[in-house]
Amino acid sequence: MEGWVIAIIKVVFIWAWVLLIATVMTWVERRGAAMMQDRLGPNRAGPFGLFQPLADGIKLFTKEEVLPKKAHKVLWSLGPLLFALPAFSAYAVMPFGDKIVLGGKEIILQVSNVNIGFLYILAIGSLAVYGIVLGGWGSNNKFSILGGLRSTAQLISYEVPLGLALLAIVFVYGTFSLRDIALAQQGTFLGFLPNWGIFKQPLGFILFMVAIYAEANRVPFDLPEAESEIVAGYHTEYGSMELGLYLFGEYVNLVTLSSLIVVLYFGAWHIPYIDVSKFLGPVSWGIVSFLIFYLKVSFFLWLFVWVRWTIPRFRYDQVMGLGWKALIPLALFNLFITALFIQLAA
Amino acid sequence: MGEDVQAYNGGGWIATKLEWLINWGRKRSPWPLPYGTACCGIEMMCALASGYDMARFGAERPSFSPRQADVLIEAGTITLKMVPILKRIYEQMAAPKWVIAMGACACSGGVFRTYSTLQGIDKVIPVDVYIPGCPPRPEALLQALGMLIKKIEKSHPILHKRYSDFLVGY
Amino acid sequence: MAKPVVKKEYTLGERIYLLEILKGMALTWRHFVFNVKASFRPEPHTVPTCWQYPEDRTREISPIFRGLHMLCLDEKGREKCIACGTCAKTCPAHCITVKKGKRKEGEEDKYASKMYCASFDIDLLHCIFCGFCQEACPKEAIVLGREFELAQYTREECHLDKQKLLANYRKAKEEGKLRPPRKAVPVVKPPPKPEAGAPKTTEGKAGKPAVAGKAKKGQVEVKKAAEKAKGAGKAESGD
Amino acid sequence: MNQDPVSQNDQERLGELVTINIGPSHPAMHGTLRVVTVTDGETIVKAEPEIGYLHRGVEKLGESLTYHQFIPITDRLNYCSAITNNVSYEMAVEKLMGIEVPEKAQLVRVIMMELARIADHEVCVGILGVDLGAFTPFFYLIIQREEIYEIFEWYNGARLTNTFGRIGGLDADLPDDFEERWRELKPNLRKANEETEKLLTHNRIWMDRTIGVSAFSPEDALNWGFTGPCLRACGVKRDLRKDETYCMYDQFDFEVPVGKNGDVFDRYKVRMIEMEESIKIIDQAYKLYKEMPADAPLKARVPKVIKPPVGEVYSALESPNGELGFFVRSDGSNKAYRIKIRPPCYMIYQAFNDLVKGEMIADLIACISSLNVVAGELDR
Amino acid sequence: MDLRERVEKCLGPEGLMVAMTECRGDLSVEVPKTRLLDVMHLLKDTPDLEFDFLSDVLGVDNLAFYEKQKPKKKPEGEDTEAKKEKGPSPPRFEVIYLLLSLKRTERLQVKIRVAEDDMEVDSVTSIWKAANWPEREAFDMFGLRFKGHPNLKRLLMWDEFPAYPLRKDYPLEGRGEERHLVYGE
Repeated sequence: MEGWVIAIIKVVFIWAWVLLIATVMTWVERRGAAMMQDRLGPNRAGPFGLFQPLADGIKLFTKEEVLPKKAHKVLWSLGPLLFALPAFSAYAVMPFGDKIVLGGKEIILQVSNVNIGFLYILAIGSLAVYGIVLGGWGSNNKFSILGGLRSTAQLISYEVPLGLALLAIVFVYGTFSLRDIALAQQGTFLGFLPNWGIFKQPLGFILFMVAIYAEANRVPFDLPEAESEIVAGYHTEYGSMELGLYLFGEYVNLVTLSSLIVVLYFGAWHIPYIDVSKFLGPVSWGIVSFLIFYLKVSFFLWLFVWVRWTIPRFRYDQVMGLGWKALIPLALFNLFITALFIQLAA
Repeated sequence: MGEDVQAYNGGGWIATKLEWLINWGRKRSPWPLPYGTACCGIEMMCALASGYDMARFGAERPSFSPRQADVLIEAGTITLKMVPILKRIYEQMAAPKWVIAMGACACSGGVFRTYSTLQGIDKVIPVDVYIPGCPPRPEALLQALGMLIKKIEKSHPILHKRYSDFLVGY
Repeated sequence: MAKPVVKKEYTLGERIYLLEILKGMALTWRHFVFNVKASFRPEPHTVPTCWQYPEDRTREISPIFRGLHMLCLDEKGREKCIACGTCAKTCPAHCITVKKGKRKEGEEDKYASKMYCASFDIDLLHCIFCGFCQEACPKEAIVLGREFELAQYTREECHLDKQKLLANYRKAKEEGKLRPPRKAVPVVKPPPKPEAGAPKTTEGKAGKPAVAGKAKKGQVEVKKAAEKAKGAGKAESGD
Repeated sequence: MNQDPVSQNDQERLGELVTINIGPSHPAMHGTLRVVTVTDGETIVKAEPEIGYLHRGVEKLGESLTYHQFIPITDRLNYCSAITNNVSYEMAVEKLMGIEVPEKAQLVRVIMMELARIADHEVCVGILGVDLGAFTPFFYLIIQREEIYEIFEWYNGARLTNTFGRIGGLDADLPDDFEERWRELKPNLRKANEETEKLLTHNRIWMDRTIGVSAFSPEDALNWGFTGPCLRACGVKRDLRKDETYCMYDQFDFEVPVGKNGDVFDRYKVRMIEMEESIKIIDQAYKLYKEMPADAPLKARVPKVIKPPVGEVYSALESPNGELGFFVRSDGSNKAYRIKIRPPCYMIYQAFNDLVKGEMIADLIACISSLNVVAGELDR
Repeated sequence: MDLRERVEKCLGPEGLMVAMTECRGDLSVEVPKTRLLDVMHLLKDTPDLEFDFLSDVLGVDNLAFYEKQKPKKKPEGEDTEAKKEKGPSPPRFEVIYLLLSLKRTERLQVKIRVAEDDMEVDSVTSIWKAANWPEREAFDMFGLRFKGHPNLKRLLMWDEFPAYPLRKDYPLEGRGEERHLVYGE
């Protein structure tokens, strides 16, 4: 019973937290972009325009829902749901802090510590593509279907290097559990390097980064919704809250993926060379680890924004070329090297 | 409409607050559909870009898909050949929708009183704000947006017929 | 047909994407930091490249900006317009309508000349703000002011009648936003006859050789509005 | 357009081909362009541009307005660089009347036209960036354009549709503060261009997207009637400013950049270099202008009512897009008998099918923005 | 040798030149309509002419022009015109080709006259592809039919537009074509 209560509290908490981050993220994206472009960005709704996402939400929520005449009704409404839900669900196995000891009870900061968290993430992550494809198909619009098709090809192509990069990480840490990987990144190796994934897998990290940019449909891989080419891609026909789900789901996706980077490559809640947990009590360490974790996550979220407003986007065939001709061989090479090293070390 | 307003005045506290909230959301995020066909399109671009930055009002995301837009900024001449398209775009927009006619051409055809020009888009679609000028300064567009925001503030989304179709349950 | 292209050899830096992307990111970062710092400056003109329009009016509008029309009064507060209709004829958009009125006895303090405009209507929605009317006006009566916030809710409000035009003038005068008088543009001197006339008489075909100068009094002036700074008569005789 | 129907080979596969209608309300179509594409997957089999969505009857209007009244209408042709249109039209009428414009007025015209050229190229490059997904350079460029507009505004009171000049000369002198403004603007312009180059030119994504896309050979380009940056990108060194010099352009020292492949990248690059050259020209022109006496005439002696003799002339100048020509026929009255405008992008855009055939949809967008098709002058 | 003589030398012997006028240095040569393509080939290929670039093609409706010019004295262009076509109605339309020699940077206007009852003109798209849209436009605006044009349909106006708007007898504000499309449901 008690376990249930804690689990539910954790679920609700992290759900709200991710929502909050994603909301703030939309604001950061807009203001950040504006600042990079020598302008101000939304600053009317609330202090610094912080309530802008709220205003957007209210507006989208109260907007008329238009169902295109020839759209496939079921698929059309299924699309946004399938897009937004997996992004949230992936957080179920994501560790977001060390642990809190409350009343002698140890609570790990993770909704559920599944020992095959990796597989779960991969599986759930590839679900999101259905949201896009179904939405694109169901809209009965040529631009939408183009966006959907682009997204399918792109996601499937980049899932391979993503998986291979992840596999190398599994080689290194020898576990499928995200929590174990996070914990294993404490301390140093070779005497001076922090025990982080990025130092053990530098190439793998780059591959992984590129792959998740593609998975998240962000510039330079934002082909599915490439605004100037296919209007708005898969969500061309979506108007009110369905659009909101798509837009919002994208940011939730970003949070999930950024968290994944931090867990796998950036030492989760560890700070190099210092073991903070020694100076703090069990409760405060839990909170601090949580904060450290999200500090790191926010950096990667910012990186998404930063890159987006700096570079142009790829062309469809170039995305495919990059994925199949460059990333996959590199990922295989990386895997091979990793395996070799591990063999040698053993 | 008059009746609606009557009913509104009798509306309770919840309805009032709810309306305030909805109006607030709408006025703070009027996503434009920049339909710039001619010279005014360039000035509209100036208003959207750094110099004046319409994004400050929440009009950040120029949605070229009519389904996602709230404000149709009609900037430029509409020719008779274009009319069906304009009409269609307007019809495709989802319910609370507003139109700003920017520039002389959009308002009245301007100097082009010719065989191929539509003499004012208000012959085809309803217009909320007119901006004279050829082209108007970007400031004038922002002013029009401000006027539109005022108009939105005064609307009654719950009890007003035009906007209430989708909120009938309330 | 697309022709085969000599592909440029990419350098290594270009080849691996990341280097140039990082350079670009450094650039955007500089802008970001600069603007974030700037945005904490006192309101309203924070970021130097962005005018927060309704509050921030620091961007100067040119004194000769062609904005809202006005009908000017002279120093004694009399209407300058003589209802000659030149502006209406010159307007490419045909948006001006002028009706003549004859000054009666005892109205000398209201109208500067014998004729005055009984009504003066401008359809703002048709106007293209080219400034030809003010250029053509022999009395500098109609002037385009600096006012640019012209948006209105209805068509009717965009219609300027005489009262509104005069009110615009009074308002501009109050705010000190009157348009400075136009500077005359120096024109090629007349005396060397052969130069000015030669190409026209020799090459001009049957068409009436375009006579330079010697414009008839009261003729519709489309050109050289510049010359009517103060004494329209003087400029004309000078021609 | 090369209107050969979809070829036999394609016909057999017609089941797989998809017709996509792009525009006229499409983010990359600048409002009024429309391309009906037949695609095989993402590859374009045929792209048929349809124009006329901004056909306002300018030429017909020119027959019912006086010569003077037509000047503001020319503003609305290529609205990105209205001044070039004004000057081109005025030059045509001046040629018809045999008017010699005073040198000082010509210099002011050069200065203003080159400013307009910079403004036009800035929009073009910026939009090209936006259409390829790089938003930021657009904003950097547009700030500088805003400054250019400020100069225009202080010159004669309008930002975009300037109604610059009059037949026979000018209506105003350069404002007194021009020098100061230009001194301020020049480094900023250069900086913005530099930043744009930094963000785009060597970025491999940009290079991949632009190099080799919609390449065109010089022979084809000439046959299709290309002019301006698009022709120069193909490697033909042709610039009316040099070849059929007007407005004292022969006294300035500037380079005419040429490309090699005639692809999007070359067009972009040619435009970037041209901006730099324009800055040089303005400097030189302003120096010459300063040397002129302050009361030097700015306007030729022109009759009050403009009635050119019977005849017809064609006069062209190098607008930012290429050869912008006005054919004016007069019947001796105060209204033109026939005005025909030769818009540069009209000729360029008709080769669109040849330009994008075999490329992908994303390239179509890149191509259309690199051609800088301005609907105002395209449809007239 | 100036351009005028060279053009005369090239076109004269074959009887391809009807008239030649000059206005402010713009040379224009009128040629018989039926032999337009020969003329164009000659002008393009003759070594010291080489008009290899087509700037523009445009139509002119002379309806009002004749009416206006009749009482006045004739400039040289009209002179030949009057001789040739006194009896029946004079050819109403003109098509003007603006040619340019890139090498010599010389311009030449080639003019043909088209009577209202025979509106067929040979298309020059086989020589210059650049003539494609201008010819379509001339068709759109004047109703001139270009023989051999690959795709002769309306360009600027919509396909069903019933009139030719740039003709002089067409009012500026139109005759209310397709207004039902605007005002009606």
